[in-house]
Amino acid sequence: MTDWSGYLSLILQGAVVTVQLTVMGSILALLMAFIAGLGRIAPFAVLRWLATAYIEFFRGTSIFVQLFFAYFVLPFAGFTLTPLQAGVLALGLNVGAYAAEVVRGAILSVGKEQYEACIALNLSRWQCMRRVILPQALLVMLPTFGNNAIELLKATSVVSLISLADMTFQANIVRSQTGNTLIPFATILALYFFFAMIIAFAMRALERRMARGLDGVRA
Amino acid sequence: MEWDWEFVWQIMPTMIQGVKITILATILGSALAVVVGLAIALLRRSPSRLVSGTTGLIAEFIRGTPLLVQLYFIFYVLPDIGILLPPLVAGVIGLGLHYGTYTAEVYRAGIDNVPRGQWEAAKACNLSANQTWTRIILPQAIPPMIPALANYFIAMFKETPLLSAITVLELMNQAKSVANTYYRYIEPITLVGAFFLVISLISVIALRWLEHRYGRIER
Amino acid sequence: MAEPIIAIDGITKSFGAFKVLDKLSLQVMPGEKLALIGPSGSGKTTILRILMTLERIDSGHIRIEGEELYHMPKNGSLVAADERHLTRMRQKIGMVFQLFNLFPHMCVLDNVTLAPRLTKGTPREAAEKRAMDLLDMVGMSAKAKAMPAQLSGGQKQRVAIARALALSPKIMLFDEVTSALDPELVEEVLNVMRKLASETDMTMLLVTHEMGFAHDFADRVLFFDRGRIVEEGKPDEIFRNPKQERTQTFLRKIIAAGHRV
Amino acid sequence: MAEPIIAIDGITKSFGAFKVLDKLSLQVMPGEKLALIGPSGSGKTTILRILMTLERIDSGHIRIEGEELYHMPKNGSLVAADERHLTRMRQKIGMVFQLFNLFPHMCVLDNVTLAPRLTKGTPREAAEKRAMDLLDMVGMSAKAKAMPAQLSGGQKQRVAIARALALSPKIMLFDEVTSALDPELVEEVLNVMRKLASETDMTMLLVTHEMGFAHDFADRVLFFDRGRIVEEGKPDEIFRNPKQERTQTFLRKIIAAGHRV
Amino acid sequence: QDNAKLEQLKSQGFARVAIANEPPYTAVAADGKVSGAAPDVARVIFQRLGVPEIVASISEYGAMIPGLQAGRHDVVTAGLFMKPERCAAVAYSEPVLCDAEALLVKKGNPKGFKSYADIAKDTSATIGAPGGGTEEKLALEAGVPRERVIVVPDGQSGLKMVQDGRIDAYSLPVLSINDLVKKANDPNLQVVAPVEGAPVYCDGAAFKKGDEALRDAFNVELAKLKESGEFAKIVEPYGFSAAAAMSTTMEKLCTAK
Ligand SMILES: Nc1ncnc2c1ncn2[C@@H]1O[C@H](COP(=O)(O)OP(=O)(O)OP(=O)(O)O)[C@@H](O)[C@H]1O
Ligand SMILES: Nc1ncnc2c1ncn2[C@@H]1O[C@H](COP(=O)(O)OP(=O)(O)OP(=O)(O)O)[C@@H](O)[C@H]1O
Ligand SMILES: [Mg+2]
Ligand SMILES: [Mg+2]
Repeated sequence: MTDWSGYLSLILQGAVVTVQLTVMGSILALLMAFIAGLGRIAPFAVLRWLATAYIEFFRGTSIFVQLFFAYFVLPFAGFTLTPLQAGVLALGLNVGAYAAEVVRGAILSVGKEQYEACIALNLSRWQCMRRVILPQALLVMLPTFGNNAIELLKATSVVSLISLADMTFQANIVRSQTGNTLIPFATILALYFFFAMIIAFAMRALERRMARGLDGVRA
Repeated sequence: MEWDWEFVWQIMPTMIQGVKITILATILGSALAVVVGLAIALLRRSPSRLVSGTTGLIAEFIRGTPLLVQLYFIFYVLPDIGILLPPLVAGVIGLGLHYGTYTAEVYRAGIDNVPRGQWEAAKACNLSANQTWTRIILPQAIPPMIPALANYFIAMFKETPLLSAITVLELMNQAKSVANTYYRYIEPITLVGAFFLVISLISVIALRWLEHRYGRIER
Repeated sequence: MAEPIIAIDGITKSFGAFKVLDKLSLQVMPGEKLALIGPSGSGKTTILRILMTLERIDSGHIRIEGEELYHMPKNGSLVAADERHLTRMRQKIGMVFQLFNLFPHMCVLDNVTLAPRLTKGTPREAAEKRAMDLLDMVGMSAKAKAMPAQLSGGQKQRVAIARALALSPKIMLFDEVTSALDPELVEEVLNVMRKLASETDMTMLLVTHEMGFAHDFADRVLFFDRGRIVEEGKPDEIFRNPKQERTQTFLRKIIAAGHRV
Repeated sequence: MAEPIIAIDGITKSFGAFKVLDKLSLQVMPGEKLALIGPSGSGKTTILRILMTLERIDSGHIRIEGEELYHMPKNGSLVAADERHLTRMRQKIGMVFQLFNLFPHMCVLDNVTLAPRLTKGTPREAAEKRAMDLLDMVGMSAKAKAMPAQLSGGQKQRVAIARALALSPKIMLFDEVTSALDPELVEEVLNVMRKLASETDMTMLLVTHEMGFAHDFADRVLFFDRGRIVEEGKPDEIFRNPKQERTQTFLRKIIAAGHRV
Repeated sequence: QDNAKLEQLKSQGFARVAIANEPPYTAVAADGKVSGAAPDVARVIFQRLGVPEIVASISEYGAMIPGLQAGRHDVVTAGLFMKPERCAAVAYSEPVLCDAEALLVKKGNPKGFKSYADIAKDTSATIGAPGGGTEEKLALEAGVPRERVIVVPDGQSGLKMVQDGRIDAYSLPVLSINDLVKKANDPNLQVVAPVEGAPVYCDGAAFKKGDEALRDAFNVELAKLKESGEFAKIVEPYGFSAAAAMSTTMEKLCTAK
């Protein structure tokens, strides 16, 4: 009587949307993180100010507000985004603001003496950043980036509130079609956890790869 | 559709009502998270592999899945096994459990950051395990935890709009209800954003102060 | 002949696959001042840490004043020591660390009085009186109310010595107590230790790279290499006339690096 | 008489209210080997860091080979140097740090070739050939592919020296290059520096607490105290027969702490 | 007549409709296909207008009109009942689906509710309704204070909350409640229908103000459909009365007090 396989495929369709949002949101977040993170420590006050404004704004207002804004208010300013675009935009900008602080922190965590070695070797600012500081900072960023990506994955569930058919949204559909609450929610909880584990696992593998031969750098 | 100040003043009392519930939920949720986090941190240090392992897995699971879905679960599934919670209580439990897994990490890091030399000096001074914890380790571990904990409470504050999904009339839900009644989204959603931004900025300033006051112990 | 205060009997200690101490035996008489020298990684620190029970042994026996350190009698047989036994044994031993390990959240005076008050129940007043005497002895009584962060390295180390002395241990362990200090500050700490060596009859074990000081301070010098005692003897014998090839090379290198013997 | 390669003229440097260098003047001739000694905090490191442009001066002038370091001519008057001017001036100067400051994410060879390749555009092959020669000179060619974390302190410091030499500077600055090393490892680094001093005609400024080495190495010794040069002269004069009270006290303390002179 | 909006829909090949997932008005089948009386009618009419497809997105009632204004949907076909305030905000078509209001309560109607006013009188009673829906407004107008009107996100949640005793009554149109109860198959529930004093409402397809030309074209086809009897064939299997929809007009419903 209840067509569970049909409902499962509905949830899997939602899972595809969730994965899409997570991947595209992460890419945008990564981009913003480096732009704003480097902006925060740029030698020009204007850049620092812009980056700070972006970071404080997106960390200060809730993701929900940003989502509703992107979805319901931006159209009045002439930008009509599809729900997916609105979701990616809000998630990416929001998580990007948090990750920007990670980028900044990681860069600052590289000791002053590395900058001094660069000066003593007559490297330019950019050469120093690109060849010496960033490669070391990246390793420090990775674990937190992993956490940020998981936060983003979890945040995708709220796009169901702007009627984007992600996993949580589809679970709600299944629930109203079947009258069963436990099964759809238990299913998506397991799926979310599965995705989170994949992210954590991939990040750890990446970190190990990058840290190869570098033992003791962070100790 | 343009901005209507008169409408803003008209809905202001309703919005303030929502702010109150939002703040109440944050305070209660934070209090619960402090306790839950401590419980998790202690259980994870348990000598029994079974206890520490199971706790670890549960905490990972809670941290790896969206709060929204957990709230649905607590509110709609638990009644099936006879646990019927009022919306605000369910919301506070959801927030407290979810953020408890984060505060547990703060506790762990705080304790791990006390240098090994301190444990050894305590032993060389022949202090008992109890004395070592209360006189040497915790007094050094707790102050740096305070800003980290506060950070999570601010994050929790910004996630309270999720409670609207389980019928708690917090700020976001009030805004939606206003929007539903008057078919205007711009003012209520912008107001929600402004409320969050203002409260967040104030808390960020308070946080900087906390960091300054408790952030590091001079050695 | 008197009983040895420390009797180490064939102890072995490994970290993972790496054997740090290899069937090491050693007897120390009451009041003796011992200097432990040897190359980096030879196990000098490890032996002190084992005596302070900061590290467990894999096999062998250690007796302090005739009593087993890591074992205790129970129902007629020896079993692994429990925390109560260790606490009792630790009363006899004090240790000073390379990096001081002062408690950063307490003032100098509290650092020194904490252990007597908590472990012996000494009343605050008595503990503070004795602490002031000890701080006087190390030349730090003027800084009794200072926090550790406000002190120089040499000052911190002198406070750490006073703290270890506050429990009146019979045995004092010093692990490279000057090697984290600026050269100019080394002397003030060594002066305190000279005074301690000449004025008390405590048994002292000292790990150091300051050969000159080891020479003046010690009754007996032990040269460690790869977890074994390769050579031992009076300071003059070891420094002027080492018998073992390995000792000679080590001393030659150290001298070349500008350290006086 | 030849032109001085470094001419420091009345420079002053403060950190906040604290004056580290006070109207200091100093001339160094090409090929001269200078040792800077003096108590902690006297400004020795600061003067090297100023020459390496890691720190700016508050007033005064520095000329390298007759050319202003911190100023440049523009429209007929001297203005503050821009990044381009500094980059050009820094080509003449190399520095070796107390804590090596190797790039931990690059192998030894890449550490040495990085600067020539990026700043001079030396092709990889040529840069690697020269790097191998330098590593050979410091006895590290066998470890060209190792990562810094796999090296001992002495080995790291020898790589750091090779790295600084790769840019063929006319002036080399050494700031306590052995004081972070285990005593056993000091000698291997000093040997490299001896070789460097005798085989090249580079101008060298050395800050050290190794009085023995300073004595053998330097043509001239400067004794610093509180940001001024209190005494200077040939090593024999300074170490055997210091004229100033302050120099005498300093040397006495150092000797007492077990350092050979 | 120049109808730019319709031309645009024709050229893109589909119209975006907002629905609510509230059977039998609107529903999503297991295969993800959109059905329900309102979208079914809209689909046929759009096909006749030359727009082959409708693309539905599920939305909260409260979000539908703002979404329409923000250009997120071209039309709302969701059982959004006509009321004067709404008529002021959007351009409605002629009536499509008509229904009375119902209350879902525990078996035996323990508190004896017959109207929204009964709930207002009982100071301990709570009522659940969709946020921004007709029922919420009716309850508020009947004098139930805001804090006793619980905004419930969807029908299934409302049913669950009545079962769990979280709310005393849940209000939706009669057919929606009947559908919920049928699915739940729970003997401990009872439906009170129609609610006394609550009018019978009709919905219509709601267009953005400014899209009146499209609305008029929609009306023309709707009238033809009603005429030919096809309309009844679509809505009656869902339980709706075609006669009710044909007996009144948008004009009347929008000016009713
Ligand atoms: N906790 C530990 N885990 C693993 N290996 C250890 C540990 N502690 C010490 N070791 C290893 O044991 C060996 C002996 O260490 P120990 O500290 O006793 O040497 P040491 O003689 O004190 O040397 P140094 O003069 O450098 O202080 C070293 O190779 C060290 O790496
Ligand atoms: N960045 C800085 N900010 C504030 N004070 C500084 C800074 N760098 C150095 N100082 C101070 O300047 C003084 C001189 O420092 P400098 O490092 O030149 O001394 P030094 O002669 O090299 O001493 P040492 O032998 O300990 O290395 C010291 O008192 C130091 O505390
Ligand atoms: Mg050691
Ligand atoms: Mg210095």
